[in-house]
Amino acid sequence: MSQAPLLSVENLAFERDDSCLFSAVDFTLDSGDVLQIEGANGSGKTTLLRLLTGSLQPSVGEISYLGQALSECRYNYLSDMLYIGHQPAVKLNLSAEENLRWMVATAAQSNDLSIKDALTQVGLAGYSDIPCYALSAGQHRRVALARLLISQARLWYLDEPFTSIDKQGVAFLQSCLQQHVAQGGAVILSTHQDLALNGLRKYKLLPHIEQGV
Amino acid sequence: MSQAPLLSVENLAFERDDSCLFSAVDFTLDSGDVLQIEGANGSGKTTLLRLLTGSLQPSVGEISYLGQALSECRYNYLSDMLYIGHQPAVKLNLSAEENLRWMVATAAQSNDLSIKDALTQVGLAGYSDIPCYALSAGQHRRVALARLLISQARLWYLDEPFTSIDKQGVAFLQSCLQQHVAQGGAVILSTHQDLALNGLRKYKLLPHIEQGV
Amino acid sequence: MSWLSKLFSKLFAKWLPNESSSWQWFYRLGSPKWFYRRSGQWLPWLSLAALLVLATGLVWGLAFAPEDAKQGNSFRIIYIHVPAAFLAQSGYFIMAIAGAIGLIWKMKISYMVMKAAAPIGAVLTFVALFTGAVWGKPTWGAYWVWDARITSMLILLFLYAGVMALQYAYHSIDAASKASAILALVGTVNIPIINKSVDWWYTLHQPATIKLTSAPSMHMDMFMPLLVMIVGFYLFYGVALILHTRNEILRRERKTSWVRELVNAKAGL
Amino acid sequence: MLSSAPRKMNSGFVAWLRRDLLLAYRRRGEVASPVVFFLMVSTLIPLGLTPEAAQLEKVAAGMIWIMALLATLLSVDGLFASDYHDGSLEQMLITPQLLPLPILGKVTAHWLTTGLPLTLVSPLLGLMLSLPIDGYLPLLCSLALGSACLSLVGAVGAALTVSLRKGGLLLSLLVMPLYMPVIIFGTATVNAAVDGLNWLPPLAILGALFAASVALCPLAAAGALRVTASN
Amino acid sequence: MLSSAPRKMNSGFVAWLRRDLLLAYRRRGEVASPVVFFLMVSTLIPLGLTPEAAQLEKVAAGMIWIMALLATLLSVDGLFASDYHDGSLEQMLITPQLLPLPILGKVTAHWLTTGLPLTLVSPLLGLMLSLPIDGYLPLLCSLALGSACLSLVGAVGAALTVSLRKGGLLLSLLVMPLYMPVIIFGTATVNAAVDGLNWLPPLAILGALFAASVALCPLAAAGALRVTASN
Ligand code: HEM
Ligand SMILES: Nc1ncnc2c1ncn2[C@@H]1O[C@H](COP(=O)(O)OP(=O)(O)OP(=O)(O)O)[C@@H](O)[C@H]1O
Ligand SMILES: Nc1ncnc2c1ncn2[C@@H]1O[C@H](COP(=O)(O)OP(=O)(O)OP(=O)(O)O)[C@@H](O)[C@H]1O
Ligand SMILES: [Mg+2]
Ligand SMILES: [Mg+2]
Repeated sequence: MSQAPLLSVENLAFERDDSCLFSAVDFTLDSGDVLQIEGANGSGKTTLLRLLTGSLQPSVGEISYLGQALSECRYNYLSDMLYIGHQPAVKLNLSAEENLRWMVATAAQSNDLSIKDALTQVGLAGYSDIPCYALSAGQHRRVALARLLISQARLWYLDEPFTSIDKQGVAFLQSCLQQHVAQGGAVILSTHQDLALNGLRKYKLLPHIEQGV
Repeated sequence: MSQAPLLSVENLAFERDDSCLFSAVDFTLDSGDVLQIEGANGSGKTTLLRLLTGSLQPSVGEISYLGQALSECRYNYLSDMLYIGHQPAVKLNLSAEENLRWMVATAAQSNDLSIKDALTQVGLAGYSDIPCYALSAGQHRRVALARLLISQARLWYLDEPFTSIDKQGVAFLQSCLQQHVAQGGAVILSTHQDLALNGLRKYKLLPHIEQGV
Repeated sequence: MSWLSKLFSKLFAKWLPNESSSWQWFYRLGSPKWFYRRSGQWLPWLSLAALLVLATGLVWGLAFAPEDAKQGNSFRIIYIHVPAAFLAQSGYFIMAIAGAIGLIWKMKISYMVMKAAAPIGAVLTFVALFTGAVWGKPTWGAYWVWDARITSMLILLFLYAGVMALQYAYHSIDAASKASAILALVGTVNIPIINKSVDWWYTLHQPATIKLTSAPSMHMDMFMPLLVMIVGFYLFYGVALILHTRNEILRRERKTSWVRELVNAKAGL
Repeated sequence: MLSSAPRKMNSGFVAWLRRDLLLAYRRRGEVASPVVFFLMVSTLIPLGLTPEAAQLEKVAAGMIWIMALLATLLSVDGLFASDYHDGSLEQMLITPQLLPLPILGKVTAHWLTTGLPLTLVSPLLGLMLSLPIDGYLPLLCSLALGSACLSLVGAVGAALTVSLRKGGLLLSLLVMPLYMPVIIFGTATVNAAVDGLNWLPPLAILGALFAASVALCPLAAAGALRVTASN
Repeated sequence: MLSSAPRKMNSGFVAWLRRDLLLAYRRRGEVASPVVFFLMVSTLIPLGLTPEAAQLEKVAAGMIWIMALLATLLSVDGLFASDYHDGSLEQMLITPQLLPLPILGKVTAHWLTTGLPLTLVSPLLGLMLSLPIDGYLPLLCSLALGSACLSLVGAVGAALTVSLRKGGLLLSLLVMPLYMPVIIFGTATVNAAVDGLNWLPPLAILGALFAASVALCPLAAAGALRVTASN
């Protein structure tokens, strides 16, 4: 039945103000895959992820979800997707728990794990009532990462999720990803660190080379 | 003559709102040292660095610079110090060059490297005129790191300087640190990554354990 | 705004242009290159016409039209004042329509027209305000009074200023075009409301002491030159708009091969 | 299994409304918080203009309206700004819900924390500025409706300028002209009542303005946010 | 060798002044917008109050002063906010220079981008609000001095509230009374001139207020910033 891959990206190119950032990006993603986007600073990893979330429009090429072009299955696609960017969308004046409650409330779907449990698992057990401006950099990111535990989305797009996270946290996060793909999900992430994940695939983003004059 | 170490930290403790974050922090730093502060998220690395810069006041203990208590040599100490925190103090509306020019203008001293050269060395050659909000996460941090190349300060305090920086950048930054200590400087940095530096020392920040009742 | 264009194309599918139909000119118009070439052919004729009509109107109005019984010669400001006020108002709608076309059909050229129309409209509004103020001193004894029409003209100036400021504020051309098109559209919805409310405000607060609208029905000899001037201003507006748009085309398309060829050809001459 | 859970039917309206109210509650007490601002400025008016009741009375309605407008303008500037900076706005744009609904939620929260308190304290200000007694009810009604219009129109301006990192001045340039009808009919309502005339017609017009704003402004703001986000 | 280079003698005043001016300039569509803002607010006044010249004349000076105050309040709130969020403020606090100097640099930049443009367009506003001709010169002089006081005092309030996410209300209410003398003597200067009296005495008092603010406000703001930063 499901011949079509979960996500397929064909010949994608993006240009901003007449200069092309990358072109001919091609890959497919199936359930169970973890795809790491590699590339130097400024090579366009964040831009690629934002193209995938639909925040930006590609100049050329097509992204399709389960065989359908994004524009035709916007609602389903966005419901099945979770994106955590450089800016983790954590409100400084709210506590970790309030932040998470709001994130869950706006999400299309979530599982039964309670918010308290999720916060405990990411190591914020005693911190759930403290306003987030009083959290350390790593704790701040952990609030956003707790969303992963509650999410039911199949596609996770994570932009440098390991930023500011300590070693133990990195290991925990990797086991989370592993579990997610084991359940049939898929992950695209960008990071400069080396990961130890089964079935990890890499995609190297190369700068666009101007052809002709 | 210079018996006194560059920096010495004695029995430092910090408490906030009646709860003690860490206590009995003791170390000395000499020219040529690179000290890596280790510790889990929320263990107080950033807090310790901010104590060292004088932004926060310790509850107990003393920090001395060249044998003098900080309060007695504030001007000299602050002139000899450079701090780059989680927030890199890069103005989004200014270009990289303008940002750096301002940073140099407010610094007590700087060497002869031109701003353009510094930006080229950190890999921002073509980007110096673009407003910083149009830079990628890593490029954004690189603007702040370019300060290191221009600075004449002896003491560098760097809070997770490798955040968002790609592998090549991390290697370059490490060589910078190496060169700085070779010239008689000293570095204290916090990071969760493993570093490959000669003469690297580590200080593990342990949570304060309540004694007695 | 994709949902908007989708909704639009669903609702008006029947009448919408599509490439196979006789609407081809519409699509060709969307091509900056085509527009540049064509407008280059129109421009001399249009400029000539504008020049002739404006000259006729000015000479007629300033030299031959009879002096006003009450105001003497100062009334001749009307030949600038009224056409400028006219054009300032229609100019806003031209700008907004161009913006709407851009949003709905994603046509590049209409964004350029929109951008070009804003400063022209703002200048005309300013001219209307300025000539009005100069005229006000001899007739009303004050440069500025809070009359309904004058106020709505001032607000129009602010609307223009907003669109222009937004154009310049954005870094990305695409975002600038779309954002100012949205603002221009919101403004169009508001212009009638603003005009109505200012009228209401005026009549509510103050008995009619001086009123622009109740200018006594003009003598034919004074009115004809005015009419000529208005036509002249329209032609002039057209010329200015085309010139501005052409400029904008060159600026935005400077990297395309046809503009390079054009520049090379000019340089070679 | 992933994705097998039934999708929640939520529009995002309530979630965003609740969150913004909570945030406002956390930040009660800032200088620029509209009510504080409102009260402070109205103590300055007698100082700057005239302390005479007879004179104040004439300008009372107008002054209260001008202040309401400025207070809205002042606060609507931040409607999307902090969300833009911390990434929440991007999250809002990629939710599957219809974008105008979360926006309406945010605008409602904004009105509940600026327009409504202003409306509620307006009798007090009326007292301070010697507003005649007949003016109170019309003032309340017109402020309630009018300040909602101001929040809605302001949201469009805020959406257009959010990614520009500019102060409120550009925003005020964009929306102030659009505010003019509201202030005209707002003061007209109060003045009509004070002069003993029928104040329902101008109020009805304010109602119509409000209806139009509710229908159109969230759409326009949604379009504007999409544009700015792709920046 | 490190640290062997001679230390630059710089106070930080110029560096921060230049940076903030540059930032203001970068918000390009913005350079003109304080002016446009004042023009627009002064359009609101006749709309809200009355279009009659005879009436407007009486409130003109007071209204222009209230606008100056609003514009200052509106913009001074962000004086340290963005620096606080992006870490620049922390850098400022750990420079060896005397803290009041960089602060004075920032305040000067603020005045140059709000108070000064307002002063320069005030004759135009006077025209629109039918201010009698005798009032123009006193208006210019008093605004120039008074708006500088407003910026300086506002900086203290901004410093107090920048990181206090709670409890800023009380402190900012403390700043507000300091605005009152400025607005009282500001309007007094203009009104004295319009009434044909000697307008130099109130202006002299403004001058004294200004001198006191220059001396004290940067110190107070520096103290406030140190407190907030150690938070
Ligand atoms: C700054 C001041 C003024 C402004 C902004 C202004 C604005 C306008 C506007 C918007 C129109 C309408 C054009 C149209 O029909 O679309 C107009 C028409 C006109 N204005 Fe002025 N005006 C000003 C001062 C004056 C003065 C001082 C006079 C002379 C007494 C004057 C005489 C007229 C006349 C006679 C018309 C044509 C009336 C008609 O046919 O409707 N205006 N003005
Ligand atoms: N808003 C913007 N406007 C213009 N150019 C931009 C904008 N954002 C990013 N860019 C440019 O696009 C390029 C790619 O940026 P992107 O953020 O995608 O890089 P990245 O691969 O994520 O880098 P990093 O590893 O540093 O996060 C960069 O050269 C950057 O300068
Ligand atoms: N402004 C503040 N107010 C109150 N508590 C704070 C504040 N900042 C940090 N804390 C608390 O102090 C502790 C130490 O924070 P700090 O930022 O120093 O940690 P860190 O070691 O730098 O962590 P990370 O690796 O995540 O950066 C944390 O538990 C945090 O919750
Ligand atoms: Mg990135
Ligand atoms: Mg830290």
